[in-house]
Amino acid sequence: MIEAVQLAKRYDKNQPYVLKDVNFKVERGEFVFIVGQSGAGKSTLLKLLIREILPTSGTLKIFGQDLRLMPERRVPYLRRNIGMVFQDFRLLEERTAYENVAFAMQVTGAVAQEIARRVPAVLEMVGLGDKLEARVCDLSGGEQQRIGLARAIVNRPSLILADEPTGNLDPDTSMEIINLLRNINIRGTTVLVATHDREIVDRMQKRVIHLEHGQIAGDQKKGVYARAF
Amino acid sequence: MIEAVQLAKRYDKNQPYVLKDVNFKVERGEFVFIVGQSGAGKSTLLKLLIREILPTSGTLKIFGQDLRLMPERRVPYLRRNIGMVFQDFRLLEERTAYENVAFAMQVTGAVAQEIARRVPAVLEMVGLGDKLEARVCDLSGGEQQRIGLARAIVNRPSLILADEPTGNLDPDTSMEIINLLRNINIRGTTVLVATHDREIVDRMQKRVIHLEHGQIAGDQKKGVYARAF
Amino acid sequence: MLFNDFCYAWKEALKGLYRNRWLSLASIGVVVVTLLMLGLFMLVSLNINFITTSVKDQVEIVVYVADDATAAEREELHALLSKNEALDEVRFVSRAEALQRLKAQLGNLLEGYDLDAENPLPDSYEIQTSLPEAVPEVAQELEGYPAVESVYYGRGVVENLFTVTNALQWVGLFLMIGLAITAVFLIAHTIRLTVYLRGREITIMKYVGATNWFIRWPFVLEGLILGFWGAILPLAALYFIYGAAVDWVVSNNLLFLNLLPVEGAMLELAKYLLPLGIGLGILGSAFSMGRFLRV
Amino acid sequence: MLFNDFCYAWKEALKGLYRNRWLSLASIGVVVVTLLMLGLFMLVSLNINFITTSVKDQVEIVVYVADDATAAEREELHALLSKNEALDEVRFVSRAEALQRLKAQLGNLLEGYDLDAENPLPDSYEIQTSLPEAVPEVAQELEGYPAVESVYYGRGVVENLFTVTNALQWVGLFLMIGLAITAVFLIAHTIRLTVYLRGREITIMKYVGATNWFIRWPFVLEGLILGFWGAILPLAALYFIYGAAVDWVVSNNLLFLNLLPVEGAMLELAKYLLPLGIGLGILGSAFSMGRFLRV
Ligand SMILES: Nc1ncnc2c1ncn2[C@@H]1O[C@H](COP(=O)(O)OP(=O)(O)OP(=O)(O)O)[C@@H](O)[C@H]1O
Ligand SMILES: Nc1ncnc2c1ncn2[C@@H]1O[C@H](COP(=O)(O)OP(=O)(O)OP(=O)(O)O)[C@@H](O)[C@H]1O
Ligand SMILES: [Mg+2]
Ligand SMILES: [Mg+2]
Repeated sequence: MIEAVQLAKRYDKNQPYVLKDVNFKVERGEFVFIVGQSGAGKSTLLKLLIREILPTSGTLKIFGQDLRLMPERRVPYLRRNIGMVFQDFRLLEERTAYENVAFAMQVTGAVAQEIARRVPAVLEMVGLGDKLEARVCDLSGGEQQRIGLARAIVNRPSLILADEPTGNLDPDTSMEIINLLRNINIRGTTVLVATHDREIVDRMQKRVIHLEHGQIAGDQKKGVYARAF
Repeated sequence: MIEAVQLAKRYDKNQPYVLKDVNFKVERGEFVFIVGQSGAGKSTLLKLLIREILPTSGTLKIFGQDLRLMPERRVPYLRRNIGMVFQDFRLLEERTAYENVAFAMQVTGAVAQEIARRVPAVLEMVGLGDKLEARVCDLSGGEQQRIGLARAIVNRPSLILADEPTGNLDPDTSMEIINLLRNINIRGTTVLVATHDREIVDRMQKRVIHLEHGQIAGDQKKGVYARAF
Repeated sequence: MLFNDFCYAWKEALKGLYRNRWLSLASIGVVVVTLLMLGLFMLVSLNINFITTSVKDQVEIVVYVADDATAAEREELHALLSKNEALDEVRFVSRAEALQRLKAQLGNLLEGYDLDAENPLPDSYEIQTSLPEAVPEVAQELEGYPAVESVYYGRGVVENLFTVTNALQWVGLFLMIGLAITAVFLIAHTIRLTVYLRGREITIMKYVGATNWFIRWPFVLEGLILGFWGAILPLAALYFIYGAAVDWVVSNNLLFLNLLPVEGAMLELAKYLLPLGIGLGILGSAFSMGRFLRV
Repeated sequence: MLFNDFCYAWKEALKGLYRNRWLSLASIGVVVVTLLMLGLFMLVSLNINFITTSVKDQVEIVVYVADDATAAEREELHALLSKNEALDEVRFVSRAEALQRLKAQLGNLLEGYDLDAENPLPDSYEIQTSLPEAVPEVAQELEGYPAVESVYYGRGVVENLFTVTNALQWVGLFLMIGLAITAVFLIAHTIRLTVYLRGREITIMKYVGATNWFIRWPFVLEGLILGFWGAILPLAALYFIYGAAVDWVVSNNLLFLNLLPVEGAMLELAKYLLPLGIGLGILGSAFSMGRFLRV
């Protein structure tokens, strides 16, 4: 599903590498946590996976395709197969929760009925069944984050990337969200979660990739949030 | 320092109250956590305190002044006495970390030397000593959050409001940041932190105000992050 | 594009215009005022061209026949003038007719003089030409004929007239091109700013997996609507303004101001303004988005 | 404002212009092209006024003295004409002088006639007036005098001329006001959009405790710089364009096109364009921020 070989990234020639010598593989159906200090390169790794940015060197394959060789016009189709929760949410501020989630379906050419059926259901799942018509800018931080999650899962993508999806959620809601992701994962979807939430990582007992200063410092099968050394 | 009496807030006539019957008092030099589910009204309470929004009813006094009676032109001077870390950061995206923090000093009319001395020191304190000249939009989520914190403390305000200041930080960095706030608090600054971070709240053993659906559901002197009932 | 997507794009375009309604109105405003100015100027310019052409058409050559010319020479001159294709209308004015005219002009001043007895005036030809620019040349040629005493065509004045009308036409063309470029710049810039204000939105759509054209279509349609109204409104305004101007000229009997007919002029304007407005609306929207789509 | 804050505001303004340099250039571009158009139009309008005024000044009244008027009546007419303040220049043309002129005009056509013996022409006065509009009235008044045979002033043509020149001046004024409003709208809208693009920034500054004026000053100074350059550049361009036009008129001996002198015209323009550009830059910036400052 995902394969990184000697992956490296720096944003600028004059700056140090943000990711370096990154090698890992994620199989279909896995559930992986990516942890690491602030600035370790977690978001950079996820941005590489949706081809928001390009690797500086090394190869990164996803769905069997090399991202560096992927032509510009294929990128939208790649992104439709990936549901991403962004650390900074990236919602259409002036539109409603419903519109934001519906938009992700519209781009795939889904029919109106299907959209009208699924969007409320998904928003209900993340606990926003009563906020369908609220504009994003009128919602609380945690509510916005959950719209981002709803948008990521609404198309039933085969890969979900979640960057800090519980950063603005209380522990109970966080657990609900993670269980939601776990349930989706059980039905076959691959899930990568970049997180700082020690409680969740420790409870879930899933694979944990630990990034330290842009390098992989640990990759445990049933890991916990702790230094790998 | 802060006194809320029957404080209530709703954003719109047609919508339910977001805060209701809120009564509490915070004395000079206290350290208070505000916890509660996503959407409970924590951010709304903090926004009321910097007069981003006005109460619908009830009184809210800060530094002895009633916020509903405060004239428009006094608001900037109120805000200079409050250091606020926003949940959505609110940084000047196109400017550097240095410029963002320096701006908060410039508005108070600080002299250039003082700015040049204090800004790097404060950024060093939050662990961004090497990112002074990086533009905000080129920084990681956690780094941005720490710039927001640096900006909040640089003027040595008598009140610090922090909305989810560790949401994008790993547990170690989070502890450092909270200890930083604790140290500032020890020197006499009042600190209010809205947070979801159970670990931090439990460790700190400070006063915890628990909001539930806009109402105070608990107010413990040496509290923990748990339901108060 | 599928029908489904087509409906979606139209709905989004209308929603977009409504969501940013003040901005939309202001953008239409910009297009309206720029095209109104361009249109006004085009009208003035078209009419100046038209008037100067008709003024030039009134340039006349008068050929005075020498008193001592033989009948044969006169015949030759007549034949030459009649078959010269550059000359539109050749009218013979006998000395008797000329005397009548002089009397009419001078009125009773000549009363009591019996000029008829020994008429001092020569025969002449009054010539209208379809090529007013050729007048000086034709005049010079005619002066060479033996039957010709002298040729009169307002030497100097005519040359000045041509210099001025040519200059007017060139300046008009130059200004029109300048104004058109200005209009293009102003409209394109406004539409670009309007799109920039929504840059974040565009970028986010791209991150969710929208193709460039899926994002572009609603903007292009918005641009089309903006451009369409931005062109129609000034056309309507110009129709009334120009109609009023023509009425005013007629009602004041200023018929020497020979204005273009309203319908023809408006069609001519529409031919330029509509494509300009709509084209700029569409292209402006489509191309301003480039930098936001590249993510 | 303290000196410290003043320096800060200027530094911020320059930084702001540089940070958004493409936007700044485009905004200057908008101001330049709108003021260039307005300026061009003002130049044309000023000159049309000037030319029509000088054309009108050339309107002349000719008063023909009745042959049978008594010496007393003639005296009276002369006195009246001389002391009428509306009449600028009154010149007596004796019948002898008039005959000389006629001969010169008709040339050799009158050869052989001894008109001197019995001159058919009357005495006359040629009158220039400083109030061309009053000509028809003055003429009517003069016709009432016993010594006056008839009054000639190009009846009809003069009235038409006045209708047209008045209309030109009114249309010019109307268009100028329209164009000025357009310029104000275009410039203000562009500056507003430029400010809107930075709306988030402004709001954030407010949340950090900046006063409205602390935020406004740099924007106001940016607006001042934009407006200043946006007015200076078209003035410079117009100086060259108009200079070239005047040179062209002179070099083509089209002296009947009596254009305003370059320096005077440019000063007149600068008097309007500079305050307009700078004023709009400043006010546009200052007021566009309103909605972002209200937080
Ligand atoms: N656009 C960019 N240009 C330059 N440097 C960048 C850019 N984005 C990120 N960086 C730098 O790269 C490093 C890694 O950033 P990244 O966002 O991947 O961190 P992260 O692990 O997600 O951190 P956090 O937990 O704080 O979100 C940081 O030091 C950051 O300053
Ligand atoms: N501007 C607004 N207009 C209307 N409703 C709003 C607005 N801002 C917030 N709300 C609503 O008020 C409620 C409380 O919001 P608030 O931001 O205070 O929650 P919070 O406790 O900070 O939640 P979180 O932990 O998710 O940040 C939410 O249900 C939210 O939808
Ligand atoms: Mg990150
Ligand atoms: Mg909140």
